[in-house]
Amino acid sequence: MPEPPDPAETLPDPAGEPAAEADPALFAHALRIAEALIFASDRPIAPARLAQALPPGIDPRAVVTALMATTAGRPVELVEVAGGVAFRTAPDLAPAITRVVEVPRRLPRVAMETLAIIAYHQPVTRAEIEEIRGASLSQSTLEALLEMGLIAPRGRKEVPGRPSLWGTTPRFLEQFGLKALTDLPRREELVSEPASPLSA
Amino acid sequence: MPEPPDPAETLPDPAGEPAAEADPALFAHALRIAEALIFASDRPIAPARLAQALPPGIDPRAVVTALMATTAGRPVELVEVAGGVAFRTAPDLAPAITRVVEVPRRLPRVAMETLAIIAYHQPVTRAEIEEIRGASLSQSTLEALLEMGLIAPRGRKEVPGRPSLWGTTPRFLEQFGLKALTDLPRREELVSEPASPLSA
Amino acid sequence: MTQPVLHLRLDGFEGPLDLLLDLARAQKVDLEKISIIALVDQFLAVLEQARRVRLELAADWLVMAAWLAWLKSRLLVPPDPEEEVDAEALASALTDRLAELERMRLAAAWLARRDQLGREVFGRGAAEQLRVEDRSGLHADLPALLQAYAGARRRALARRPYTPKHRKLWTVQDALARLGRLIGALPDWAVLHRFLPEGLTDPVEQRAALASTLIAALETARGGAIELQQDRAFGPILIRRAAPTEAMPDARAA
Repeated sequence: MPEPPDPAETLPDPAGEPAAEADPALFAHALRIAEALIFASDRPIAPARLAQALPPGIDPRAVVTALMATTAGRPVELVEVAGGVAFRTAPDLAPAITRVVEVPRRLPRVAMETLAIIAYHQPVTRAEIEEIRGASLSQSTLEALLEMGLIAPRGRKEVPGRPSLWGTTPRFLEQFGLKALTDLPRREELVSEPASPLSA
Repeated sequence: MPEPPDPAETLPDPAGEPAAEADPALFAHALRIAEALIFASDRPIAPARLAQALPPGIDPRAVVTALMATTAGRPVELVEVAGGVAFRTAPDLAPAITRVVEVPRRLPRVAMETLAIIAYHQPVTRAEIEEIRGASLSQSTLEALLEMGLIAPRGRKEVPGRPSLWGTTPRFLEQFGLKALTDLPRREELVSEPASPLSA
Repeated sequence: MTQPVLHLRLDGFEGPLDLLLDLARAQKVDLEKISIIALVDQFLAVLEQARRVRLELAADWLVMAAWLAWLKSRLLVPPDPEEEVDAEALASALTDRLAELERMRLAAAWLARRDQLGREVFGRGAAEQLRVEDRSGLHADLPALLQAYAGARRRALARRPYTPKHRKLWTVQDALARLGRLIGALPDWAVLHRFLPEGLTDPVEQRAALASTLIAALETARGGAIELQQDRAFGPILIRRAAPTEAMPDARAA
């Protein structure tokens, strides 16, 4: 006994006629159009937009349902996304087709200078870094260096406030291709400091 | 009697081993990867990029051949274009698609002629294009071709004034569905064509 | 009534070569076999008619007309062996130009007949991002680190002369008071540096404090409250509370 058509299915039919069995050849053609259109569109295709391209009398939702069934499990599947349907490559293939591109970050100047001062003056407090750079230092710069594993706390200085002392890490040596901190050129080779033997 | 493999077919095998039958499951997986990779991109995929994504030991050309065979006649077909492969909608579906997807305007005759001259005479200066056409070329025509990505500067000609040289781009090949510039008809073939296009 | 039509037609041509090609086609023969003389006559006739409609004509049309008239005259007279330019060669160069323009027209038409991307065939409209950016790496090398250090120091030092800093110098009185306070808790020899005030980072202030502390220590030692010891020149200066019960060989040395 044929079931009565689902009223919800017939709603989008512009002519309002009952959802008669579509001509199979016409439906196959509609499937072809839908596949090509969804492929070519730069955004998800909503049923209303799909209907514009389909032959009259074809229910776009029936076409979408059929297309979803045929592409399920295929390398490219029809999926519902915000605003309609779109083709997406199967998630299991992502590792094979994506290419990881290394985009190394560049350290901002303040961070680079802070790192260099820590390397040469460690263990050193934030106040001392500020003194050496002659400029104030934001906590976020230290935190960024800490997060990248280039510096680590080295206890606290026994002065009022007990500020943290900072030093470089093995990761720092690795990043700059150093075997040991003693591989760093001497400070005097880099910059001629005014005579201050006490600070040596 | 099985025929010996065509030597031309086996040549590109990087390992130089005989074109052994690949493991069918592995080959099927390679087909899935290739389909997803080519489908995901809006630009043609070069053989080298395809080979990167495929499991080792799989000949990318065998995969492309198989994929072309399975997608031939489908609404979205695999085609060779601009030195790679890409999926393209079947031309017979264009009328339905263009009801929904916006289509750019056709290039005016002047732009098409200029493009043809650049394609056949590249690298070529603007003055040389004007010489061939026997008419001055407006800057807007060159700019339109440039904006569409069909032409690109190819250095400068070492003559007084050092004018820019122009050539076509991979995008040009894509636009007209050409595998390479050698797909353009040879000059002799152009003249032997029917006389109808004179009025074009 | 034909004149305005002609006027409009001339405007429709893209330069003299365009018109010449059109006239050559009208001869309905292979471009290689066209009659240049007939072509010149037709071109001049068209131009003459156009000039009757309006006197001004673009310069390139007139240049072409003059050149063609000259070419025709050379073609009509028997070839002169003394002549530098060969009229036949010029005529064939013109034919070649027309043939090339014709070929480029055909090439443009060939391109125009092809299925074009975005018109007759379509590619993937919404490409998927296949690039995953790994930003965990760091772009920094040793030269950059050293440059940063040198740059920071140079700037800090350069700034100094312009912003003379108020120095709070550690006086001998300050040092005497501090020494007196700390000496009581001193169990054994301790280096003089330990008696410097804390928190001094400025090298000059550190040096001044060291000097005043040394003077204070000498003063206190003279009073007999402490002993001082230095094993060698520029060696560390040691301090301890005076122990009257002990023999003091070191005191002599100091």
